[in-house]
Amino acid sequence: MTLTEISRAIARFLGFDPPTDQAAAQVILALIDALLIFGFLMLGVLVLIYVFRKIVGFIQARLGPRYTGPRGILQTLADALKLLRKEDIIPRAADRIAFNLAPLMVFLPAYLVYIVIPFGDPETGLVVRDLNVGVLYLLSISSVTVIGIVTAGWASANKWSLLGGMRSGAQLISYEVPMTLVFAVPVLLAGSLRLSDIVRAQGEFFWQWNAFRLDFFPFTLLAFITFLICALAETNQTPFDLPEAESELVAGFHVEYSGFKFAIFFLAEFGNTIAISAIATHLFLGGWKAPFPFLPDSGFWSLGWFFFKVSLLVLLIIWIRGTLLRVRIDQVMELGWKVLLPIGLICVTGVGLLVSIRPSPTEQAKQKVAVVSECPVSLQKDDGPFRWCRTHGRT
Amino acid sequence: MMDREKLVGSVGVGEQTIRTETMEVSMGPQHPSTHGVLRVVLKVDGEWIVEADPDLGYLHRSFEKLGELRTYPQGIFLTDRWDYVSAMNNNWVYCLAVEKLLGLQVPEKAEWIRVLISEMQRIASHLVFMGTYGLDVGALTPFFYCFREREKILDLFEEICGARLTYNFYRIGGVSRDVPRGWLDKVEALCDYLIPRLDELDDLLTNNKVFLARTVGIGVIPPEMAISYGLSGPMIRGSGIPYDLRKVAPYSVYDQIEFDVVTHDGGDCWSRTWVRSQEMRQSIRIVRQCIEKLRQMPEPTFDDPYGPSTHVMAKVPPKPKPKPNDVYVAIESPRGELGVYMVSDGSEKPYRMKIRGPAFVNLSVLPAIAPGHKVADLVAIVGNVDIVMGEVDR
Amino acid sequence: MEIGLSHYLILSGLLFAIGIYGILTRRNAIALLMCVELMLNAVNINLVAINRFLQPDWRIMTGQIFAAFVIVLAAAEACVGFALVIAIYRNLNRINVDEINLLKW
Amino acid sequence: MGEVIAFYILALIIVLGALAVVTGRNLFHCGLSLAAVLLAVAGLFILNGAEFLAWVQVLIYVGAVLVIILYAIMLSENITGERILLISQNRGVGFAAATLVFALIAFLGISLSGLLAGHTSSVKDPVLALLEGADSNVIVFGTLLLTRYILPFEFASVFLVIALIGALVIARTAE
Repeated sequence: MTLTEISRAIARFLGFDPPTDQAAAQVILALIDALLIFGFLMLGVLVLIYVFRKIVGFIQARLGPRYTGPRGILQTLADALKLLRKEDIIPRAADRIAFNLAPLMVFLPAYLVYIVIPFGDPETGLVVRDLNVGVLYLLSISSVTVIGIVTAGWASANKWSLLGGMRSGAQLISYEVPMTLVFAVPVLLAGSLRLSDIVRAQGEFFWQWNAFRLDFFPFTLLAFITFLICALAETNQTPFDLPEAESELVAGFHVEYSGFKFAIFFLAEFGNTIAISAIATHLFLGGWKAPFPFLPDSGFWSLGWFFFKVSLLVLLIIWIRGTLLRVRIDQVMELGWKVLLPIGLICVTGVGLLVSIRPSPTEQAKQKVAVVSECPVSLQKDDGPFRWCRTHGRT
Repeated sequence: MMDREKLVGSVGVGEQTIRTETMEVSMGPQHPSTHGVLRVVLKVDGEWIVEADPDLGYLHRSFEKLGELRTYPQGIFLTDRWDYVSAMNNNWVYCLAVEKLLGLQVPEKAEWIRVLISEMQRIASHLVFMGTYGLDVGALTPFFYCFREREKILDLFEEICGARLTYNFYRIGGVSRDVPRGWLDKVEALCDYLIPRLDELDDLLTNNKVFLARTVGIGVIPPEMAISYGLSGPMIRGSGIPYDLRKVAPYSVYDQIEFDVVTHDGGDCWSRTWVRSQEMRQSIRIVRQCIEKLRQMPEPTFDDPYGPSTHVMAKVPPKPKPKPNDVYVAIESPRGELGVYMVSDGSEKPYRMKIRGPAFVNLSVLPAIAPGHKVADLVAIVGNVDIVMGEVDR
Repeated sequence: MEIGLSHYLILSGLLFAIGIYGILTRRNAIALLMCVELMLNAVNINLVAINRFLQPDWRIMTGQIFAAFVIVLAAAEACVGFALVIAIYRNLNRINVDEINLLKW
Repeated sequence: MGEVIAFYILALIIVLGALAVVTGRNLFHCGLSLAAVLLAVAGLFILNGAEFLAWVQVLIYVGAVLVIILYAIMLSENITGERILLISQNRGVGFAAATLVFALIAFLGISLSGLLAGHTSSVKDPVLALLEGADSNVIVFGTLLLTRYILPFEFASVFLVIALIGALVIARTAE
């Protein structure tokens, strides 16, 4: 049962039997895919917020949500409903168009990122579009978030939110640079920008995964750690939660937002947290692979492994959030430009040199990819300018 | 940090000047990290602070005037509301002033109980400081830990006086009740419990690398400045001056107690935080000595857990009328020198009562040290003064 | 109906013309630079479209690479251009290009 | 059919967005319209089979250049919130010039595309040997960039460094 098949089944259920290559049918299928991803995002965020509250509560010697539903699991839902019912306040001095657009501009990238993330083995069809420029797509889409945040800060016509927006923008841009650099490390090792290729290029044992692999030892591990730090900064998690530093900026760029729009910011933030963990999993932690080859990781097992690893990373983020305090804005910038950027450069240079000296890993990866990508020819057809592939197989 | 010169108006570059635009923002009174309703009018140049001007009075309840309208015993409950984080100390300084007007001698057991309670209050107050200061610099978790510890102290207070925040426990001539039986054991157990907790707190907050990065070198007060601004308490001891009223001008039975005055030479926010964290340990030391001493004193004789209050209460008329006089007494509250100047005119109400609030005086140094820092540092500095707005505005 | 090269050429021409109009009518330096970006994008559309329609082998993507260099140029231009704008604004407190005439005499 | 619809939608966004950029009165809205134009142009790139270029466009144009523009707007308008209204001058001249340029380009474009319709380059390119078996836009792009266009590529990096240092020197405040 692949994602495509699920979409098809849903389409059939709706009384629409799509032939394979009709444009309208493609559109309908894409819409169903989009809805599925949206559902996943909502569900994931609901679960994440509940887990987040419970674990942070545990760390902070309190109980977390308890009363709404059994063990408080409906608390997030109740909060969401409360936010939806709240009055939507737009400040009089605000720039209405930009003020209304900004939450959308922050949410859309957080949502669109999921298009290329495989939720498991793409051979099982657990991905919407396994783009051949996947990594670049991720980078470019997430760079759009800055505009939304800056717009939100500016449109609120509030000094604090303006400061928060500019701060956040500066922080996101600064950490995008080392992040882009360390994105290059797995790409170099796999010789492809496609996320599934990057996962396949990593070994069967967990010490052959990009984060822990011994043949590129210091560089890949450094890159992984750098990536994690950048991920914390990109998702505004605790040591770097300056944009919404409540003790200084009150709430940063979304101080004037209420109700539904605030909920969207919230959704985007947690959606980004899941997405960045998923990306880290694919790039550095072997994606959907089991840590040992004798453990099953095909079919829907891959889904399980993927979510297991993503949950571990999310837990790490929550743990950090519960333990650390906030650094100052200039310290954030210093860390980004003076520490992480050189480290990123060192990683890329080191891995690049090693790859060029020892071509074996890339070659092996390529062979492996070649073996795996022997998929049905019907899916490999090149439909004109749309030279990307549907679910699997190389174009 | 930038030089002062750079922060003001425009910067000369050769012939031209580069305009830097300052913007005035109002931090507070509705701001989460101004500890209540402090308003700081900030002139900022980007993130840099050019001028910080505290604007007070949002919580003013005119206690000094209210004190003149009530009889001496009635005035005690007002004191709970000055500095509601360490209400016992306010009780104490008020009672001390009235006792000095009346020339009263407080029973010895009452003195020791007062010291014991007051030191526990100091621990509780510093715990609140550590927790909220952690919040100020962005650490959420220490806040909960500190309040969990403070809660245990408040439980013990509740046992002796029934209240958790506004105790009204110290009375003119003593304390309202003797401590119940077995209470001292609980305090001792609490001391044993607190020591590892304080170490944990130091690991989590005070010695945290990020915390060090946020506080070392921030808001430096040189010793001369500390003296000239009349700072007291941890604010001045953080600048390396061992000024502690318990040592400098011992009141009550502090001259019989062994403890060290904690000082640190850094003069920055971290030094002051460290001083407070060490002071909690000193307070525990004092509490232990008080327990030793109190164990040797007579227990209440009746089975009533609170016992008769005669040996913790001197004979005081219900409406004391001290002779016309004026006194100034001061004690070392968790925030510094808390003083009361009281004038009596022979009636049953004070003629004039003036409160010298330590947080108010300590806050006065803010405009001097804030410029040149960033907005985030201002939060760290304001939080470090450990203000309680109820006492600053009174 | 098929989309041919001429569609793209007309679209890019339109975009370029709009950029020209903006450059001629705007006074604000930032708006001017935005119009330059519009024109650069018009050029990029042309490059990519011509590369696609006139080069049968899709692996020869000279036009796309040229467009990539244009993007690099645009980034550099924006970076320096806006630095200049900010510096001028800080110094003279004005942003309209016809008021910035220090070099005139 | 799909391409036709996509092209017209994108073209509409581009033209309307561009018009908003050159005629809008609120500079910030102009910036947002520019974002729409840039994204739509990226869509056109995808339509033309240039996926890599499209995402580079989003990454650099939207993620970097546009953010610089927005920052410039926020730093140059009074940060305290008073907004500068944009005024256009010389509308007639501008319109005439723009129409002229458009007429020229359109004429040239249509005649050229008619001329070139049947004509395709048939030169055997030596680089093709390197691209034997290449199956993805990215691989071809990268190979070309590092073989035939290596000199411009290196030059571009030097150029970027120069621009970076230049911008820093210009925008820096005093020592």
